[in-house]
Amino acid sequence: MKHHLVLRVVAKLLIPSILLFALYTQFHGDYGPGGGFQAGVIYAAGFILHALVFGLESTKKIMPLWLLKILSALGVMVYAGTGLTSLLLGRPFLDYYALAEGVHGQELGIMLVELGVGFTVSSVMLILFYLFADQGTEE
Amino acid sequence: MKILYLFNYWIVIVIMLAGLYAVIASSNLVKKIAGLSIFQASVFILYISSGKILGGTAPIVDSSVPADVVFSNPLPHVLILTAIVVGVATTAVGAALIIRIHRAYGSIEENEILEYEE
Amino acid sequence: MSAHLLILLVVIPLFSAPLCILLRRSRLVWLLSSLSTGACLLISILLLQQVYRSGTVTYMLGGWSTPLGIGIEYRLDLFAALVALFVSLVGFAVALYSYTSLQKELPRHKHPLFAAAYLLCLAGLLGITVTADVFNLFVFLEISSLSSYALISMGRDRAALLASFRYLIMGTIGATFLLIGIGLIYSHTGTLNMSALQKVLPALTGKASIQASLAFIMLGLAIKSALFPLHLWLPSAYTHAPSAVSAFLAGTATKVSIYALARFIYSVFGKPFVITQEHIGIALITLSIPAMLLGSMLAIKQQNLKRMLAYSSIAQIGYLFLGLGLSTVASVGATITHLFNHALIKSALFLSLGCIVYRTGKAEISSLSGLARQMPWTMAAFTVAGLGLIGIPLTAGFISKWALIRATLTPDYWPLAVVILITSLLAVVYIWRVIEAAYFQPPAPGSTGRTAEAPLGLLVPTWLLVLLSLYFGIQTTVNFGIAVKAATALVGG
Amino acid sequence: MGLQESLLLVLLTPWVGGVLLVLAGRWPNLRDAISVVTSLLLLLAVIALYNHAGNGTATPPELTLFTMLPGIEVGFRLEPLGMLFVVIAAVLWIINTIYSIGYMRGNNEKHQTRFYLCFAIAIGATMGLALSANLLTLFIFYEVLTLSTYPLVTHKGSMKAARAGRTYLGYLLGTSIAFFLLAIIWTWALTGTLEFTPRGIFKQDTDAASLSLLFVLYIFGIGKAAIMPIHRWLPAAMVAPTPVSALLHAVAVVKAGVFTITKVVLYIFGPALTREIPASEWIVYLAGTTIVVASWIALRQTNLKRRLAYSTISQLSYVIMAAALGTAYALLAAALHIAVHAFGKITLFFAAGSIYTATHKTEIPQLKGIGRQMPWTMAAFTIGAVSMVGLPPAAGFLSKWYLLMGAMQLQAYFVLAVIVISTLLNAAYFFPIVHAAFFQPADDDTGKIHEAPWPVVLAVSCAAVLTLLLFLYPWPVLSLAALVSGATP
Repeated sequence: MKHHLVLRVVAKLLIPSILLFALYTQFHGDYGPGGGFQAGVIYAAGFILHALVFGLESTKKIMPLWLLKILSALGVMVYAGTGLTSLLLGRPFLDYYALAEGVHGQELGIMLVELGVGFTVSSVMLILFYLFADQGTEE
Repeated sequence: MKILYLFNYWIVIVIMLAGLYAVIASSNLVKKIAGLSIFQASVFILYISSGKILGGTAPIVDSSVPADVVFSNPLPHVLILTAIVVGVATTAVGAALIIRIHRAYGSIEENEILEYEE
Repeated sequence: MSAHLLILLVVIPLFSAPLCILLRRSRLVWLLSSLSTGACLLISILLLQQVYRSGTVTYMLGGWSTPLGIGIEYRLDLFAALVALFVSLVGFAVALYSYTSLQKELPRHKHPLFAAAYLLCLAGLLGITVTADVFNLFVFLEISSLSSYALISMGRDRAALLASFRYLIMGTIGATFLLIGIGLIYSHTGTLNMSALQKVLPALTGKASIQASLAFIMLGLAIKSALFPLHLWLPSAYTHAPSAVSAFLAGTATKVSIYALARFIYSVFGKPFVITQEHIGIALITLSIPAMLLGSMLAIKQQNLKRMLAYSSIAQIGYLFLGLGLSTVASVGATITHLFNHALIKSALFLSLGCIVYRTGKAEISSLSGLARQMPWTMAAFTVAGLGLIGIPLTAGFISKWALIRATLTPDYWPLAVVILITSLLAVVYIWRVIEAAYFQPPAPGSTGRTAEAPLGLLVPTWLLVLLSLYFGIQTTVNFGIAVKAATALVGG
Repeated sequence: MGLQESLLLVLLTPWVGGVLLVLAGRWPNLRDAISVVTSLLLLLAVIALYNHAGNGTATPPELTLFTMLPGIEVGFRLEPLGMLFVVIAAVLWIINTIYSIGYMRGNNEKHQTRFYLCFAIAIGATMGLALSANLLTLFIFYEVLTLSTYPLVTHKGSMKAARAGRTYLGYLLGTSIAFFLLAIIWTWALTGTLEFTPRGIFKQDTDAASLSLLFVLYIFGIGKAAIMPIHRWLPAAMVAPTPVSALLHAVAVVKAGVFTITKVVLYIFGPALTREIPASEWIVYLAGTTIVVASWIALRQTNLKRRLAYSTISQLSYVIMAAALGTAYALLAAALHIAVHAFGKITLFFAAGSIYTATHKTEIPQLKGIGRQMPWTMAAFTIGAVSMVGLPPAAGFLSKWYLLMGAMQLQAYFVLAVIVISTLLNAAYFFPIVHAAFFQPADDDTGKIHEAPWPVVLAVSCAAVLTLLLFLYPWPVLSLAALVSGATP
């Protein structure tokens, strides 16, 4: 679809705002509706749009598969790591009060956890898209 | 009209049976997975509709919200979000399997594949 | 730290799974998965001791308390501790085994993925045992199921893909039924915590939607635990999966589903509702009889040994449901005992079969001819574990058979003892076919070269389970004593 | 040496010997020497145990290994019947070992190490079975005995042997799992104990129907006793080498069966209760029928070993019949017959094996005139046959005598008739062989036939002499049997 000028221009305009909205959803998640899962999906959608318009290969250059695999694993580890940190600090698993004083601990905890979720969801979504899009030459 | 009053459950039942029918009746693996997704979606609706309280508003607690406001129950949404993730994962795994089945057998029709297996 | 052991049981494998993907080196991955499953084993032993000494252990995730209904509680009683013990035990043995076994079954670059899926599956299964929240149970069930679909699809031949797909369809329908049931309960009670449900539900047993939810949950979990006639996914899934996966799933997956079913019967709905009011017990007994008999008969007919063991599993699942259905302390105790013993025995059988597949590349009974002389240790392991399956004294299988028959010897149910005995006679037939082929038939004319004994990497985990199955046939305080205690706590008097 | 130690020694000697002979497997002479030494050591240990048991110690030695299930221990206890069985098995093992060495070498059998190992395990299992303190322990060793003799039965490795092995295992394992185990668990459910207790463990108020069913389950469950219709495994197992047949028929297996039945009658039901159970009467009839029918079948066999096998089936039912009668004299006869038949039958089998080793003849019509070529063997055969028929001066007379006494006491004319008919049939199928061997000319005198290898002849002669000695000096055995039954001989 590289020859569709309108699409390319619109996509170029849209993709940054999609990503920005994803970030907004991500970091607003601890106060209002939103969160890592939704953000991750939106974030991945931005890249999928990029792939649809500019081709899978060019997207893979920006966001290679190996990086996604690492990111997906990393996300889970951020999540679990947050929980383990509170565990190591002598509080129950995922007890955010252990991370900082009072409400700040809650905010910090939920933000880290959601960040982990966001990483994993966006990268897994993209991995799935990559695999299905090129008929799974890599697994 | 008590029956219509429970319309959400009727919708759930119709969608559920449609999904199950697709899973059972179609020989095409993709259609099976699609049916499975529809089947799961009916359960999502079941959960979400049960969380709705008539006249309830979005459950966002703020200092500006008066104390007598009725909220919808947010918990079913949280639960079903997890279930949706599970459903998406299932669909993804299923789809990935179909791709590999297609590569191994050259078909995604179950009865054709079974013929190859003979 | 000991206060947090409970959650570590789940977190350790859950945390190791992504690490496996990051590590990427086959040997390192294997080391990591062995270490983390070993840690799980250690923790479950410690937990069992703790529970045995000082009663049920509970743990509130994130320190939230339950009243709001959103705190997620983890709870471990004796029953759960016992199940966690054998799951992590089998998990550990199979993790050790998988490195060597996979060399011939899976390209190297897929090993990290395998290990990640394996650890996730283990985390899911262990999660089911420790959670006290019914929705959490569903999530863990799906974690384990999804990863097991992936694991099965890694089998060598393409039939594995189809087997995995069918398992996925059946498993998802089962899980969704479970989800519907949980949803119906929740919409009536507003809680998901098992102990809270146990208090609230008895007052609601007259409601049609609670009865429907019972039906959905029973059906869903019966699919997951492959109760006859919902077992059709099981034989081909076990047949085509990689050897290590067959061993792991045969030992743990269906068992944990049965654990969940028992939980729902006794700790959520309560025996008066399920057994006395709705007669689920009779239904389970009625289905367990054809499961035992047909499972064994089909096992006799199989030429593929993996399939044979899979059908034998269906028969053994019949035993387990029989005990649940009778629903006395003795019978549920027998079920718990058999859960434990059969997990060890069946995994040991599949592992030794894996050794054979590793060397000969086939699991057909015809490829076994005269193998005992070439692979004496492997065949000895198979024989001993097979004797355990039959229920020869001094093996763990004898203890479970003893307990089961003892439980059926009541004025009303004594014919079931006969069914159990017939089933074990049929087990003699299908196990002995293998032994006879391996020990008494001359090597097939086609096989020219000598088949070497399986490498130590396979033999050590196999024999670990075999020896344990002998140990638990002699020293029965864990698998029988604790099981009866757990059943007493579960069924109550 | 304390009592427990000697008990442990008796239990462990065969198995330790088994391990040693596997280690020595590469050097046949050393291996065979170890076999002989082990069997001698076992006899010494048994004699030590016998001395202890005989010197009037009030409490029998006990040994508990571990608790298998709550309330059920795996343990051992010495009592007269067990002692009797241990003595028989230990004595016959020595003879059998010597014989095996001659036979296995004479016939160039393969896998001799496996053979000796399984043999040793089987003997060890017999010791455990004989000395077990409760039914569960007995059951464990019963199954070990079945499994350890399976490789012996299928020793030849041919398809025919495998088929026979299947029959053997199917019958023994099948009946033990389906009936015996059920009976044990049921007993446990009724009484809460499985300990062997004099005068039985059942409470007075146990209903007769359950007891009858249990009794029948025990009789059929103990398939090693080969009562009809579960006797087929015994003729099938005839494909095994002769020492194995001797093991099956004389030393261990079938003896373990009738021993277990006697033990169940004595210590689980108790003789008094046994007499009362309605089923015991039916078992007497069934055993009587088995005796007559098996003898009749034996008469029609032309293969020597098969004829002996059916003879065993009929002789075993003597023990079952005697046990089911349940009177003091009948029980004395049962205990005694276990010993007597063991010695007589081992003589006969050794003789048959000796003929096979020397001439490779297995059919009875081929045996004409063989008495002159193999005088030692056939003389021993004659003594064995006399014992089987139950004539003096062979040991068989003793047990038949006491059984007759027991039957007379009860005025059980059916039993009397059975004994008379079977004695006639026994005579009819054994004496023609003897007659043909000694008094008819051989059909072909072309090949010169020599006696079998000397260990074989030695063992045969020993067995025959022991059969005679048991008649002349029956006291060691008789006193034990008297202790068992409470009858005064």
